Amino acid sequence: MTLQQIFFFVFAALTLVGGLAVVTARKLFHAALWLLLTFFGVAGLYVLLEAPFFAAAQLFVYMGAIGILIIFAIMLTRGIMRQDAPRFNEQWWLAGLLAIVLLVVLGWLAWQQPWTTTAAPIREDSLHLLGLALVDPEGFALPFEVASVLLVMALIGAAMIVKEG
Amino acid sequence: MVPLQWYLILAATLFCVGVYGVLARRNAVAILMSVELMLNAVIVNLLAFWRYSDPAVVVGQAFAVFVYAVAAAEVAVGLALAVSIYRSRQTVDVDQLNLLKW
Amino acid sequence: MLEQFTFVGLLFFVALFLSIMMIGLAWLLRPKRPNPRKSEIYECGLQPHGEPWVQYKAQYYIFALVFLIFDVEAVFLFPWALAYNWLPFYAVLEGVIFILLLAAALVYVWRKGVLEWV
Amino acid sequence: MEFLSRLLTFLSNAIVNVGGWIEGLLVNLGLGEPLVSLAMGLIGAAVVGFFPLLVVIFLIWAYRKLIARMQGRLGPNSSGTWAGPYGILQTFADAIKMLTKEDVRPQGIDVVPYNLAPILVVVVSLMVWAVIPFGPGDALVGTDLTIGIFYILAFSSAGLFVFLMAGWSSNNKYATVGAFRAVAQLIGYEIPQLLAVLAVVMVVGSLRMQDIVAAQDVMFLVAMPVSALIFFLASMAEINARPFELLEAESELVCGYFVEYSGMKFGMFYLAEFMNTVAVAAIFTTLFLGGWRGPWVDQAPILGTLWFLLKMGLVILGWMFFQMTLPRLRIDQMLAFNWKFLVPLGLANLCVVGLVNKGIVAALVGEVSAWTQAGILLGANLVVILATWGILAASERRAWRRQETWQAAQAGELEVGA
Repeated sequence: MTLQQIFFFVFAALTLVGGLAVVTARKLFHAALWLLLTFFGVAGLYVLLEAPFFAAAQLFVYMGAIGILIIFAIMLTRGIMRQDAPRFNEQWWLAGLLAIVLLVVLGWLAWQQPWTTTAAPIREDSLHLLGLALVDPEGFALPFEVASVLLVMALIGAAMIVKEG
Repeated sequence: MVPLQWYLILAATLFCVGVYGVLARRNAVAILMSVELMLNAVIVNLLAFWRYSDPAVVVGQAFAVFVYAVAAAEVAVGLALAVSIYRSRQTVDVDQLNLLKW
Repeated sequence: MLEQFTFVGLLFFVALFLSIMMIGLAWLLRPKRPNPRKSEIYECGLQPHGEPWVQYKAQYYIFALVFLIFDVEAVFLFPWALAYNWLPFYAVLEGVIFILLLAAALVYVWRKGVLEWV
Repeated sequence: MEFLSRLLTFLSNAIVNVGGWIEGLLVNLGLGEPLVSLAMGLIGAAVVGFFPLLVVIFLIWAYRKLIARMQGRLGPNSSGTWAGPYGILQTFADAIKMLTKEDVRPQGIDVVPYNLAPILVVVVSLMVWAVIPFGPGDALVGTDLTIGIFYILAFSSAGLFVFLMAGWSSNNKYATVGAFRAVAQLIGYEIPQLLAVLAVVMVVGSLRMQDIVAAQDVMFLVAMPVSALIFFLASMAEINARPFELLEAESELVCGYFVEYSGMKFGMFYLAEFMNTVAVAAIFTTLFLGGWRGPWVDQAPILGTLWFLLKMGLVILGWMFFQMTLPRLRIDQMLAFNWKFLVPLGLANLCVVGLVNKGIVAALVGEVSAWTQAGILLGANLVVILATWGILAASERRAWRRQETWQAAQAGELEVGA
């Protein structure tokens, strides 16, 4: 087992432990902290995938912004701090069953395909290429502008909802 | 080198954990957190495929960036709704939110 | 590339070690004489009243929201800015349109009074 | 004489030479290649990790002396007890005091997050130092990541949840309100910082810190004063300097999010704050003041480190002057200054710099010298400054006129009433 594989298991463990704790934690604030751990583990995986920009973006967007936003929302809906409220609804066992079935199917699909085992060495300028592709009319110029519109809509809509409410 | 399967299975597991959270949690904010888990699993998949196919083709990276935008928009509006509902109904338990039932 | 991140990992462990060592040293050296009066929650000398998790202003959420949107915008703009020197003029213009759209959203919520601290 | 010249050669590149000497020592011990590189990495990480601590010890002393001088009162060298020449041992005395203070643990805290927060806050503020270049070459920078500046922004942004963790787990109203306020301020001022950095990245065409330094044949402070100003002001808020001192706000929030921390745990928050100050100063130096560049660096690379520290000191001194001069803002003023002034200015600056730089470079066929480009950028920046000035002046005039009309109306009403 190479060092890289060991680190894969470390980050995978962080991710999955965090994820499981998010869906089972009793206190919502703790769930949010576990969620941040998951994000950190995923950032580690991106480093192993040699996508450092996305590792940093993971920290930047998920831990820095989305995590904070979720914690703010938890603090603003403080009634949910009640400890005795049940965590799960009545169909939790059905949901668990469904999730396990889905996992088995997806896992089987992923396992039995003969994926490539080797990866080409990464290019130094892969981020440059991304930047060029994002504004290339043959590439992603339209989705790029649409993403901006989406963000604008989200900003205006969410701000209005909170303000009016 | 880590085989591609490992990433895919990890992402599948994370996705299923998210699915369970979405289906089983009562709290709206917790549901949104589970959705974030699922989106993260998606990005792991995208980047893993990008890495193990030709890294000069940037589609995987570009889609990952767009998933960031979608995730941000989703969480912003979703949590805004949760905060707003909490202020009018004093609860974010989705089982008690039956405004649209009839 | 991974060698470079090995250094980051090592620095992480050094930082963790340093800070745990500081706490640990303090734990060894400090006196431990707890009493219930001392461990009361600080509230300017009064008895704490009610639970601390009171209702806060939704305004905090709005500012976090605007921050999130601009944060995601930055993830789009960094690759663009990185490739700037290799881009033709119209591609730069696309990036500027991207920025101006968000600026328009900022101006809109500003005019609607969302950015006021009331 | 021979010895002296060899000593000078050694000293001119002292850090690299010491590193090479240690590496040779390890190889002579018979360690394998991977083990030696691991050990060298660990030593490097330890140096990078301890350096900010040393700077902070010095900085706290300098800070106190300067503040005492500016406020015309006694400083640490005359604090009653003898604390070394010029009071330099005062910081060590404080550290020992922190270590031996009792750790008061309040009731009803959330134990794990409460204890984890001070550890994480120090870890996060140390992580930033991994990519800051102290001198030319690969040896005087922890590791020159390809995403350098974005890595810094990512870590400083990812560390903010620690404040919420500390505030929330303390079971205290002041702490929770303080955490809310701190995070609202810190996340807000990250956006202008980001926009200023984007303008720099655009001109340099690389995120690597050494590339940013190498691109500054003309300091970016001269070429892009608006970006530098935005970064300077936003950084003041990030490091909690006086006009933006809302994080602590002793008189209203009784210290904010770390009110329930005592002993060394409080000390860790204090330490992290000063380390952030130094880190942000280092980033400003690298981005806008040309980092380690200065005269004679080619002959003696160690001078680069010296120039770097000198520039960093100047930046901190600048912040200190502001800090000693200005009173604290209200929270609405703080937020308005960010979202209604710095962010729009940053967006406008980014657009103008991008368009002007590209447009004129496209028009001027052939190679453009560094000075020409700097001149073009400076021109664009001046336009931005003048436009901002005009808009601010116009809005000021409008406000005056409104007030005059209001006063006239008041006076008229009074007359009618009489």
